[in-house]
Amino acid sequence: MVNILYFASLRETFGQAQEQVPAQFRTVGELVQSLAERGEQWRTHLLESNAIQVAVNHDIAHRETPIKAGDEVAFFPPVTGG
Amino acid sequence: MVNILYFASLRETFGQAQEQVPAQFRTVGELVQSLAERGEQWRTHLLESNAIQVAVNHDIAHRETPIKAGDEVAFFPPVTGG
Amino acid sequence: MSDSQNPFVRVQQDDFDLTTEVNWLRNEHADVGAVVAFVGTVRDINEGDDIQQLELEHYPGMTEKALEAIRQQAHQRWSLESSLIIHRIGKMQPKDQIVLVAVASRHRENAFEASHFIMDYLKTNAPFWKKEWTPEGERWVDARLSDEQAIQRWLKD
Amino acid sequence: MSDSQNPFVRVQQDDFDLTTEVNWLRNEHADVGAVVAFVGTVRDINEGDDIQQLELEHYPGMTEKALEAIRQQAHQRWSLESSLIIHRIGKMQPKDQIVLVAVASRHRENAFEASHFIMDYLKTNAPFWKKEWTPEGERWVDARLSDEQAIQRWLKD
Repeated sequence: MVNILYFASLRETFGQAQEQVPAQFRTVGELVQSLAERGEQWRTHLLESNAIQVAVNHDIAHRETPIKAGDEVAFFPPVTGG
Repeated sequence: MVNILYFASLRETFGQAQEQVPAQFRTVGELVQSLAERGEQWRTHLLESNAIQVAVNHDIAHRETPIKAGDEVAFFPPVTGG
Repeated sequence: MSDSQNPFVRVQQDDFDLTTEVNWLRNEHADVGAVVAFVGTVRDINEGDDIQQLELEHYPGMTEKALEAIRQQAHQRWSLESSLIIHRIGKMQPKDQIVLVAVASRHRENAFEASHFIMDYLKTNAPFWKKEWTPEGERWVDARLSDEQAIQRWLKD
Repeated sequence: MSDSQNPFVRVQQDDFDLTTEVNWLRNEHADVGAVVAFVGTVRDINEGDDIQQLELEHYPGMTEKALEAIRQQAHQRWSLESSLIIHRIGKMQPKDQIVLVAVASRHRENAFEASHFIMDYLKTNAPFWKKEWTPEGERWVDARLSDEQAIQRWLKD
């Protein structure tokens, strides 16, 4: 399985902070494509957004980043701390 | 009279922190010239030093700055605070 | 070393005391001549609206890692004796302290530059998100373009 | 206003508390989002020699005037909410605090720049003189060329 985390506005939009999906995706891009098929909200905020950031195992990642079973994949909007 | 102040290493070199001299000098330059006639130490540290700074009434001054009775003229080495 | 054991990077709900932290930091090393401390605080106005409350969210694990990476970059770039980042999370009120970045060095130039660098990178690279409450309701704070631009100056040198 | 009545410029023998001063400064204005505080401390080594004691001398009246002039320049150049300079005089030991420059502003950029500016000008324009005691005896500290050079960057902009 792959552990997925959603933060801040994404967590509220999707109504969940965390979920597990089967580890059947080779890259972040394939995972995003699959999540986007869930509907309008998912497509808009994950697939079509330029602003969204992805991290795999606490490192900033991109669509080509490979993922494997046991990985933690996090999606979040641009950061606004400090 | 003109009130003269010496600070830091100058005060120690001249062995005095303060003195009063008659207000008979039109400029800082004339005052320095007169003080320099007191001897080697005075000439070296006041007249021939490029580093020495002068203030008249708490404002940085130069050789052409006019002085008059009641003025406070201060001589000091480059500052090293902070 | 787990993140929770790193005393130089702390993400916490509790407030911090400036004197305590700066004294601790500069006593870590004998040869400190300069400390620059940045404190970020909750403003009571943002984008023209009254701010009643602020909430800070973070990504446990990744946030600490990102902050430590920024700190290490600063130590590679400048000659520093020690540095410290404390960032609060949870709910805060106007005037509350949010973040402390403190840098101790022999001479002031390095401390000024490094603390500024750490803050600029923290703003764009550390996973924190702010939500604010105004009289019209709550909203997530948008990332500022000026923060993106601020890190450009560090790429030129 | 006499210098002794200006709470934003203080020349004093007593030590200062960072938390107290920064809280006072930022509570002077509601809309503060950033405070940068610089603390200069007595190093225990200078020019390769052990420092046992330091003594700071100033020019009463002119020093306060020079510090206030530097502070006013900073307020003209940047958008600042408030600023504070405390400089100690008399005898100090290694690790003691010597000087505090604190600047409060809405956004961090101005606070970083202005505090750096004030310190650079204080180093070259405010009448303070340091004497240090080493195992070989006492000596007046020489002005540093690097301090003269530091203010050049502020003349370019």
